[in-house]
Amino acid sequence: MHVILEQLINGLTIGSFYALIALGYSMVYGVLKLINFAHGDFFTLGSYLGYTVLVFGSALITSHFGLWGGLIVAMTVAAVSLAAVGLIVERLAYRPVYPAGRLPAVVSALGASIFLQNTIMVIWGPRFQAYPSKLIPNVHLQLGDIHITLLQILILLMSFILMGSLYFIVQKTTFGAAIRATALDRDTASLMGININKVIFFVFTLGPALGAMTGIMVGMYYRQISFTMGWNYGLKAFTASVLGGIGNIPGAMLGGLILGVLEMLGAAYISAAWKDVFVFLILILVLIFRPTGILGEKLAEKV
Amino acid sequence: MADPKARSQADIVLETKRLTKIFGGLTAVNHVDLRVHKGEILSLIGPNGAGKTTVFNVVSGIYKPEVGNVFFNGRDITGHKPHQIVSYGVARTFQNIRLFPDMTCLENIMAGQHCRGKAGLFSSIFRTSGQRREETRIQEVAASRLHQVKLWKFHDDLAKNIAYGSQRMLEIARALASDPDLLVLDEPSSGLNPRETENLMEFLTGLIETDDVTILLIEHDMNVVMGISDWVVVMDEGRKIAEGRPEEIYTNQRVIEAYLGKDDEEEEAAYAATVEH
Amino acid sequence: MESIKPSGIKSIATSQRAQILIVIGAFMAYPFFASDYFIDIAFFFGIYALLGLSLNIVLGEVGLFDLGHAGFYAIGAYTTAILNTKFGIPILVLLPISALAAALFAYIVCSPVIHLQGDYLLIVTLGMGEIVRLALINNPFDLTGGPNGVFGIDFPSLGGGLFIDSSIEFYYLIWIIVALSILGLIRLQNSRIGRAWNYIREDETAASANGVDVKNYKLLAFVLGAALAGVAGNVYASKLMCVSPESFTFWESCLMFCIVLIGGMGSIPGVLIGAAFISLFPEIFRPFAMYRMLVFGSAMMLMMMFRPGGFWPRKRGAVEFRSILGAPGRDDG
Amino acid sequence: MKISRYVLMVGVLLLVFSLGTAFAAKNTVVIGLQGPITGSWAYEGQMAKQSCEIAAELINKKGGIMGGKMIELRVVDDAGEPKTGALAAQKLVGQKDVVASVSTYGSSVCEPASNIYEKFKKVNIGYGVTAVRLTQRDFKFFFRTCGRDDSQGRFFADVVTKKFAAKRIAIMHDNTAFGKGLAEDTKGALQSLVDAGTIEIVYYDAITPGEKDFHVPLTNLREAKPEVWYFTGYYAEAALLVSQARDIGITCPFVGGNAAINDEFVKIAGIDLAKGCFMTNEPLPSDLPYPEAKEFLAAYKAKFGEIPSSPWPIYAADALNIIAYAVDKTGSVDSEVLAAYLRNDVNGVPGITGPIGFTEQGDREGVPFYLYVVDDKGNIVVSE
Repeated sequence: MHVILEQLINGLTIGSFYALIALGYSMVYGVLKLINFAHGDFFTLGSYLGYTVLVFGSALITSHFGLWGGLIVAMTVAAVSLAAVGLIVERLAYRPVYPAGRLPAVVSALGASIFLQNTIMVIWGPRFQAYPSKLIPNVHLQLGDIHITLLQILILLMSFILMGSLYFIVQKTTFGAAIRATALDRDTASLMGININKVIFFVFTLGPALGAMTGIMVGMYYRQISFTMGWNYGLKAFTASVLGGIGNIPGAMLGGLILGVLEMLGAAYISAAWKDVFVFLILILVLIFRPTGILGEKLAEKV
Repeated sequence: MADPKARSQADIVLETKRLTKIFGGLTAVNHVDLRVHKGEILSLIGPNGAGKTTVFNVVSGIYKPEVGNVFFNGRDITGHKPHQIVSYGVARTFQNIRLFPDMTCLENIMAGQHCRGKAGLFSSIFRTSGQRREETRIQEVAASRLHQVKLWKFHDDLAKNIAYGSQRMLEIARALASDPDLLVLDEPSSGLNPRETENLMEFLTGLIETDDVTILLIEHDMNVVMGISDWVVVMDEGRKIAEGRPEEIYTNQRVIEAYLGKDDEEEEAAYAATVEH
Repeated sequence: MESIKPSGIKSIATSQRAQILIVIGAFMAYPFFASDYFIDIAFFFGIYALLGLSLNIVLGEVGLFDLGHAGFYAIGAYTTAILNTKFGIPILVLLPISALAAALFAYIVCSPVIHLQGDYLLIVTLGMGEIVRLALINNPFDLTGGPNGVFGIDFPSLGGGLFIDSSIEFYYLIWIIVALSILGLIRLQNSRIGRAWNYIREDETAASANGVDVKNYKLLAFVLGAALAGVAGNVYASKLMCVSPESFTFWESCLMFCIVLIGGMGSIPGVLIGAAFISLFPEIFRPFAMYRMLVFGSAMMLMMMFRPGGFWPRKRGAVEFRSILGAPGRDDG
Repeated sequence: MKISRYVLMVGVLLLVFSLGTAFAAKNTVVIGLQGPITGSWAYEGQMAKQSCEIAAELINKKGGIMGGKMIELRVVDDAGEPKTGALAAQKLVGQKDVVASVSTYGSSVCEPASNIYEKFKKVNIGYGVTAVRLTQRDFKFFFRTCGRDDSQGRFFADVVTKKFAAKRIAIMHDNTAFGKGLAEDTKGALQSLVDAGTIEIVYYDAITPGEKDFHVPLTNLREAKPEVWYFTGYYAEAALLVSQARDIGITCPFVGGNAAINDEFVKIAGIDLAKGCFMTNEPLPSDLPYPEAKEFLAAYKAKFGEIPSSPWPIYAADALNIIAYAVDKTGSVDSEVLAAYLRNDVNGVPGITGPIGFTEQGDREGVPFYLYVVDDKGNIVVSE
């Protein structure tokens, strides 16, 4: 019995990373109906920036702010710089292309993704980088015979805090209402006095910032980062956001967690090799019966 | 114009029996019986949200009714797919124009002929003689329909680039291109200026003679309804509340209440006064 | 070489016909001026042109978001590889068979999902492409050779010991197939079927209200697209004499997607230019090594900024109907 | 349409394509090197390129070959993909002055390339390709200086299982051409022991390369309670597996295949996790006792600051050396002559990775395998 519980925690940990990144996809898609393929690379860039801050600045930072302080500094630096990168990408790659419709924007997004991925490779080199392992004491806890590490708890905690706060902003605040309104119908929203550019600004700063923080969490948790990891995580996170109902913030969270658990089930009970096939089959089945994802609202075609 | 009195049982083109369509909790169409006779213009009127367009969508196969049947020329077409229904001879237009924006006007019209062609993948690729003959026929039918609505000079322009009024007529021409027995028009005059509405009325009445077609239309413009309809059916809140010849409907108390709501005496009197102008 | 201009399609102005002949002449003469290496590059350009044309049917003509087209390409290649190595069936016989296999796979797999719209169809096709690749890696029933793939595929034989094995012969093989596909696709574009596809792309509801059986025509597009991709797989497999899952990744599907978009949706010359850009660019900029992909990514972004409609968008309205214009002119209001 | 894009397009294409004319032949012997200079194995490719440069320099310093002809290295990038592998081979074969080619890292890339070299009758020597099937195609011009998966698998079955006196063995691979090949060969080699009932394979599954989280398969592995755990994938995943295994309480010894453990592995896993991890591998550069190895590594370190971290670049250097040696001894640059010479007359020729000889099929003869272990200072030393 304990194995299933332990595997469930493993699944939820993977799922929380997917969920956090999927939020970036869903927010941008919700507001601009654009699949931001570069979002996976925002995640990688955030991770590398965190790495640089933690490795090169660690002596300086930890002495001033202590261990946890170092982490927080790294998080803020990565989040702020990725917010800036997000805006630049939106301004350069998406804004000029967007009026021409959604398909050219997909190609532009793919271009931005390759560009970012290779920029990271050129700056940090093709080799794997290792996060400093001494950062978080890797305490093994043994609850009954379930093996769980302090880091795993920390990651789960941090993910749920981030998801919770974003959920609160989007669902409960007036600005959140503006975001949801823009997601439903941009033109009417702007007619109602919602400043679309402000919403786009919010989405293209918060999304990448969230991705950056997730990148650092992944770096801390696995202690190894590579310049191509954005492509794998991005693909899975995008799948999660569609599974939950693309454009729907709670949907992205749910989709991510479910995807993590599905992967766990696939790997544990079928075979680790066939895990992804299992995940994509489930996704296709869900979409056949709920063509707009789990939480995606049924769009009745207005004839 | 069929003789209004003798709307006998024989020549019923379209008939719905106890037609009911429910969206979630809302019964948009509630047990509606409708009979359209050959060669007549029947107008379906009623306030917004009465369920008129829903009836059209059920008749043209876009929605499946929960209860009731639709018969066309005596044949039960309930629940058939839209592309089948148009091949039986029921062609329709839409409340908000749905043309093919980035295709030329001629190509738009040729869509109507689609269900009349048979050319498959093989014959299209190898351009069999049958396929070439069919293509020429499609082009000729489309061109003649374009001439019919006097839009031939736009044949090479993209549909999105022509005037709104012309787009309305282009959509009607596209529906006519499938040589229908029944033409189903959803608010054809909405958005037209008085001169264009005049032309439309003339065109529709002309159609009855030239094209041996029956017309069922949703209309809000009363002088169009009064002007060209042989029969009028009134719907309110999903139910058929009245039907009859235009003159009868015009003075029917329940119709007035449906449109103007139940209000005090003098409001009605004022309304009634306008009738005898 | 039978004339490229079939009778009866839209009348092409003489200067345009001359230009097409120039291009054909150039393509025919090219191998005699270039070294084997550059002929091979032109061969892979041909493969991407065929793949671009095949995706253009689904994405360009019908507007269906397909980001898993490499799956059909893989099915074609592996059908050829497995049947050739296990049962010795000659390659050219396998050409139609692999097209059929890919088409059948497309029919079975796409039927249940054909009703999906836009991005949901995109993620489902993406999923299908990944399922195909992962299944190939995991070597079901010991057929696909797992990550090593299948090796020892023969060259296409013309019978009597005559083989297509040199670069020049492969070059002509692929470009004759591309030319025939273009011929067929142009005719389809100007046929009732091509128009039906475009009606679906423009407005699905209006298309079905005008007699287009939307479900079947979408499936037809997928099936035809898959068949062409299967043919590309067959030629690719016999050229490399081995196939492995690494050649059919999600990235290949993205490249095909970009070929159609960069070239111009629904435009055959556009797709050819898109294929040229996608296949030649990395090769020409090979010396840039590390920075090659950097430039490639920015080129994609710039291309979409300045030519969102594609490098050579499809010109509509150039359709003159001699038979109609000839009819007695009826003046109209 | 004005004189339009058609003509313009064709003109540009023709111009670009005809750039590739061959250069005038100088009095050098040109040896090609094809490797993953870019792509996911860029790190291996770059080290191989540097090793071949050093090998060529050492030969040229000693007066070159064939009475003073200098070795010229011509490098082509194949980005670690099958299609570009074939293109790179075509490029080298097309340049008539290229005598032979050191061809590439990664079995699925080398295969299409070797097909082309065979068709154009050009000697090509693989340096990072261990898939057994490459030498089962009775090719006349294909050789390899590195070992094969099956010999490493036999080494694991004979030596490693006895060392740990292990009854329950877990094998995990990464579904790559190399990883799966080695896992299957090891399983094959263990089959006799399994039939005899002395050992039992309690876990045999693959992880997906490029991923980070392996807690789920590792939990399954722990439940299988193996006594020895053999991972045949690459060092990136190996480091992740080891750290996550310790997290969830797997204590059995970890043995990696010959691509699993290098200084990157130690850096990522950290010394306290890496120490005590074993690896079956051909002799690492640092352990090569041969004088040629000392000389090569000194020159390499002098120029690049550190010696190569994996055996494959060294095999590339040896491939170049043996080509130069064959050209020098036969005095000819004709591939038919060179191929016959390499197959029949080369055995025991002193090389950086030990005496070089080729079997009838082109495989490297007598590649010894050692069991390495990471010591507590993080160095990889021979443990047996």
